[in-house]
Amino acid sequence: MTAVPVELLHAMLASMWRIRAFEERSIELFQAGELPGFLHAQIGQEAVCVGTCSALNDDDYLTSTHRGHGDIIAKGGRLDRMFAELYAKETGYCRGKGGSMHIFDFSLGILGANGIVGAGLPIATGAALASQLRGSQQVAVSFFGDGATNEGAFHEALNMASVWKLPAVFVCQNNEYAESTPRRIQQNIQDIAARAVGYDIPGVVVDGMDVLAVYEVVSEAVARARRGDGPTLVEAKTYRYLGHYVGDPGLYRTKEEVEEAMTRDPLTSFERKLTTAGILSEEHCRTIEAGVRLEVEAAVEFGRTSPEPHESIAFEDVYA
Amino acid sequence: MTAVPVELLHAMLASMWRIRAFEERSIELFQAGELPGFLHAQIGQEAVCVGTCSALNDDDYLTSTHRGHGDIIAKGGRLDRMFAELYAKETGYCRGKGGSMHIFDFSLGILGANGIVGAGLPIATGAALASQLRGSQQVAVSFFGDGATNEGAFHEALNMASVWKLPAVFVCQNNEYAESTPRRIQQNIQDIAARAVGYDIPGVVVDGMDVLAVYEVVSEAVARARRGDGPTLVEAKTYRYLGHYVGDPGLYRTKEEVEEAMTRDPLTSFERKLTTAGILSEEHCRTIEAGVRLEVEAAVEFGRTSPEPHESIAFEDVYA
Amino acid sequence: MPEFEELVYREALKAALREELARDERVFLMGEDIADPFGGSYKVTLGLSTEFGTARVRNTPISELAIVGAAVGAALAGMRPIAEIMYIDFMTLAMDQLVNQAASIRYMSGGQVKVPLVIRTQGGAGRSSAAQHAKSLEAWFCHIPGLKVVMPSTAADAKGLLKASIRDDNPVLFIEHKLLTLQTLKEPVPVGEHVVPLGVADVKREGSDVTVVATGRMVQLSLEAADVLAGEGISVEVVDPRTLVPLDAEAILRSVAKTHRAVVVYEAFARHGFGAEIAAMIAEQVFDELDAPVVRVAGANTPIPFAPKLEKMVIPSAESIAAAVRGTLARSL
Amino acid sequence: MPEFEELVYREALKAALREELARDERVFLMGEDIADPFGGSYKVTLGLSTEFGTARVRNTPISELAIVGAAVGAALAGMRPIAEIMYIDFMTLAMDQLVNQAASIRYMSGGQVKVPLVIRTQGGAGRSSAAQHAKSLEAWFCHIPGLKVVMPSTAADAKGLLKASIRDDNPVLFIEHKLLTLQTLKEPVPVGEHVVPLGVADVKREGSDVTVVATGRMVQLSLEAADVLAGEGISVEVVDPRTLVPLDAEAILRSVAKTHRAVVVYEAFARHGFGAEIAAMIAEQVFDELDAPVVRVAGANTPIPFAPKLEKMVIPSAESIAAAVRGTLARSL
Ligand SMILES: Cc1ncc(C[n+]2csc(CCOP(=O)(O)OP(=O)(O)O)c2C)c(N)n1
Ligand SMILES: Cc1ncc(C[n+]2csc(CCOP(=O)(O)OP(=O)(O)O)c2C)c(N)n1
Ligand SMILES: [Mg+2]
Ligand SMILES: [Mg+2]
Repeated sequence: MTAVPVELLHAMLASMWRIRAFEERSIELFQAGELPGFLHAQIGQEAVCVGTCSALNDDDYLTSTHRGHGDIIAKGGRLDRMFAELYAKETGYCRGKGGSMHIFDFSLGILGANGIVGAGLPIATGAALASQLRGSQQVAVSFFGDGATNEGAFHEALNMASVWKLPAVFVCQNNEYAESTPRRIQQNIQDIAARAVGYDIPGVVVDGMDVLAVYEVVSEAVARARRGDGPTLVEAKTYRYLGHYVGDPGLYRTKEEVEEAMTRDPLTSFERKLTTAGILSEEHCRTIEAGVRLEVEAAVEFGRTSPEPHESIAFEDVYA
Repeated sequence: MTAVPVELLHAMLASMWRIRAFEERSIELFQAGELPGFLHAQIGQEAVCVGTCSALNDDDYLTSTHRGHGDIIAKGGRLDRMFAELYAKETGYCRGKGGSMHIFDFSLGILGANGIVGAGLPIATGAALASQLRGSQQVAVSFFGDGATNEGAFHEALNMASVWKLPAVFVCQNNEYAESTPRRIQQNIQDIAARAVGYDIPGVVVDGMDVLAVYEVVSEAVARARRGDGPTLVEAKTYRYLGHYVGDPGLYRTKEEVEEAMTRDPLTSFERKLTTAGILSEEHCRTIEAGVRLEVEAAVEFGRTSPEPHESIAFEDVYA
Repeated sequence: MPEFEELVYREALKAALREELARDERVFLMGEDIADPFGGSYKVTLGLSTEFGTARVRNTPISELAIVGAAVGAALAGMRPIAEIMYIDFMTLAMDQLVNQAASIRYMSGGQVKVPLVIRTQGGAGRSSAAQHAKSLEAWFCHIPGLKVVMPSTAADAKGLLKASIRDDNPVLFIEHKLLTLQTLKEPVPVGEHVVPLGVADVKREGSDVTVVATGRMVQLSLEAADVLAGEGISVEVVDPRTLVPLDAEAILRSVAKTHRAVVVYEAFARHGFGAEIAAMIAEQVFDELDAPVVRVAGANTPIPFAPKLEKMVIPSAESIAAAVRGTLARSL
Repeated sequence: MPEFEELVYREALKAALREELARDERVFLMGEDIADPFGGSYKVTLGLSTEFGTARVRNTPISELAIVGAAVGAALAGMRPIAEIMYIDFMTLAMDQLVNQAASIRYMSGGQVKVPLVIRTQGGAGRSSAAQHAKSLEAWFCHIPGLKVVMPSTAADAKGLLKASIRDDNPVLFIEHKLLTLQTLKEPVPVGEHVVPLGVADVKREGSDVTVVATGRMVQLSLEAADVLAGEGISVEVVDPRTLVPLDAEAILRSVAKTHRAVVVYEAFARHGFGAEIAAMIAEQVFDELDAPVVRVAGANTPIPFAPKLEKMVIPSAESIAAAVRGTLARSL
């Protein structure tokens, strides 16, 4: 922790709170019937989002998933345009045409959340290839879940990135479930990181509830990628606190299991570390949280009050 | 070798010669313009075909590939119906509708050669699932090449077979090339068998030029599968003597490399072993070879003189 | 006379699955999250894994290609698998196994074998699920020889067609519309043995002025439109092919020969969608019977947008169907 | 006046690739076995990796999904990738990346980005390559908004359309027919800059009695048929759309308005094939101009068989096209 600049530690904490607060509010709004479509909340996984993206430059590339609000926020996504998108408004990132599962911000290298499990990995591989061909030193990170590691796309992308030594980092947010299905019903392996062996690339397990551990591991992988030494598979062990989607009662797991995970809450534990080390006071932490909640509220307001897209927008942007 | 019954050793040698002779004749006929379509010869890989299939029962399942004549012959495929198929004749296995890449014999559990690289693996997985559901003790073997291990289908099939502990054996005929592309340009790993780690199943490397070694390894994998202990990935290191297809000059590899592989010829070395051990005389070996060549000749004749399919056959068998 | 029970569409599907699981031990189900307590994304299979066990009603890894591939292999090995692909958009990951394998094996093998399998999937828009969860891709599958394609529009058809699909000896793609599956309207469904043969269209409403050929959820919208139009003195006949392949062309042509005007309604992208074949077929077969060109009402040629307001713009509605009917009647030769 | 050189179809494709590689450093090629000394299954890329290096002309693992996916990612990151999928039948493995991703991203992102990529692939029957290496699946791609679909029938078009496709800012599926690619006939092709805009049909032969709309290799067969028919006093106009999406509907309708009869020729499975849309469109748009129903000549609704004798039965021929033309002319209203 000592190696990490204090401002970055502050920024990390703020970013984690930003995600938490964004998700909490979006769930409330969804339950109040204000947001159409589906919502997959990333609460519990904030440390992976922030630890990873803190290791990236603005022009590095990112692909995300159906459960991607946190990923996008951590990469710098604007809350107002995100909420506006969730509200299906014209001011949203996608003018209301994408929704929660399809947020893009190409100005931040965010090549999309994705509704297709596993689809982001080959796309990140291609972005890494572009960087390599240009010699532009950009790294491409792909986030995906444990369930995604059973898709053919995972395999093909890792193999291709490996054989071409592409500047890619594959970060698995292993929350132990794919929808209702526990991981042991989807795969036999103890650690997903073990799959790296099949591509002769490093595979690292990291505590996904510990933002600094994630930051360290991903920083190393990013450095390796920028050096031209190829991709890394990072498995961040984490947990999703809530149902698969907002509205899923989560009958497939026990209350005890969920509560146990919550005792390892990534925000609480990070704050404890920071206060214990005397880097931030408890009060400062609360100020950060409160500031972020205001920010979120303003973003909600922006979304809520923005205009609906004009009907003609439905027919635009099919072809360039 | 001492554990293997003498009749089986004889049968193995005959089967290997049957494949070699079949392929040699089919190449001649193709070059003479007698056979339409494409031809992918399996010469050099006979030990894998025969070592594997000798470990199987008649009612075990098999999926094969575009380079599958040897696989099918080793499983008991009839040479006459195979040649008739290559000749596109009505008496062929598929009434002339399949050709070299699509030979099936459901009576022998042969669920098809396949023109789609990697497609046989999920099909074998499904056959193994059928066996498990019925408790019928049948094992499903899937043959595929080194190139196929980079397809998503490979990954999904192995994972599924692993998590369901299916009675399947995945046998990679690693001949180090996919068409013109050497393996090091397709994947970084030393041994394909290492990919087994990603599914927590055994991964075994075996000398694919040694029929007895293959037989032993596959027998163990089959026993494991029948016991209900799940699948195995077997990597048989072998070599294809000829071009990717008949007509490919093979400019992508050196004469020396090919000649080196030929010094490890699976038939020559097996015969040497058998004669050295006093199990077969050199003369007996020649008798076996000569017998098989006669058999092949009769099959060619059958194919050549069989009737062409009636035009109406083009419109049959679309639906059951 | 069969006995009837009141079921929603989803329950009718489940009744078919339950009855066929009980009837034939070769039948089994696999798919993502179909087992209890989740019981499938749209809850169609809820309760079945508890009743029949997780060997026969099993959750799979997220591996669409292997799911369909395993169904092919199991079918070749003598079983009668029913695989669920959660959204038809995900069929894009499994096309090789369905098209190059399932649909082709019987033919390629010279008729040696049958490939009895059902892929149940769910399609259609209307829930703000956006471009990757709302397509109607039935035309792709209709194009492929060796496949059958089924799209039930009512609870009774859902049950009867699913039972027929499971008993069919060919690969069948069975498409459930998400809004129908979520529907809470109960409809009378025959109890027990109720098999609707594949390849037989159903005239969902008789009429004399114009034939509307509609599939899936579009049948309901067309019936709504027909109600409105009846108030205007226009008599609409609504023909529901029910199975797109095999197609009951005769039923469609018979109706057009009666009404002399046809409107084809489908939710998919208009261009190269299901209705293109139907319109072409009508114009080719009964050209001389037509008093006006065959008109198509279909989805727009755009991906499906997220915003409910925009989504409405790109799929047909009862209003747009009614307008098309009025348009074709206004047309004189 | 442009200068011309005599090239076979394959060489014309290569000329386009070479010129675009030289012109724009964002352009690169990837695919299975496209690099030297193999130079691609159909030798289209032979020499290019030697000329431009294996970074820009690279062999891939056998991973169709990742090939197309990597093309998408590279395009989003500012490159202009050209990926080769060896046979169109193998596109079944990459449909998600092409359809749910490449075709949809611009729309889903609210127009934030362009996805400039070309997938070159090869389709069609005629070489006894059987059911998994000989399909004509263009209709699938035409159905998907956001994709463009190109099928060149001559060497000059091959070059000009490929250059236009590479310069286009959208995902383009570029389909080369295997028999055209293997053709040894040299045709005059403009040297250097020769760009045929996407969306402009070409009248390959003028005529007055009947319009034949044909794509890809079917254009050649239609021209052969037209020659034969000319001897019988029948004047055939052959319209080659060249790009299926965007479609130059106007050119087709203009021709039909002149001849009053139309035959649509395509090699794919007849049912729900390309010609269904064309026939429906003609019958919808210029119904009153038609003196006879639009007729389709297409592949049979069967997988492609291996035996040359059988394969011939399931794809159109100059004879079957000529017969259809005669048939439509024999028809009186
Ligand atoms: C290709 C595909 N298959 C299935 C789905 C349906 N689905 C959405 S999320 C999900 C589970 C994903 O699990 P995981 O990768 O672990 O991500 P998590 O939801 O846990 O973040 C599934 C099966 C999908 N969207 N795409
Ligand atoms: C899905 C798919 N991609 C590409 C091809 C073209 N192709 C045929 S064989 C082959 C190489 C296969 O290599 P490998 O698996 O090592 O088998 P081998 O030919 O060496 O026996 C390729 C690329 C194909 N048939 N199917
Ligand atoms: Mg998960
Ligand atoms: Mg090989």
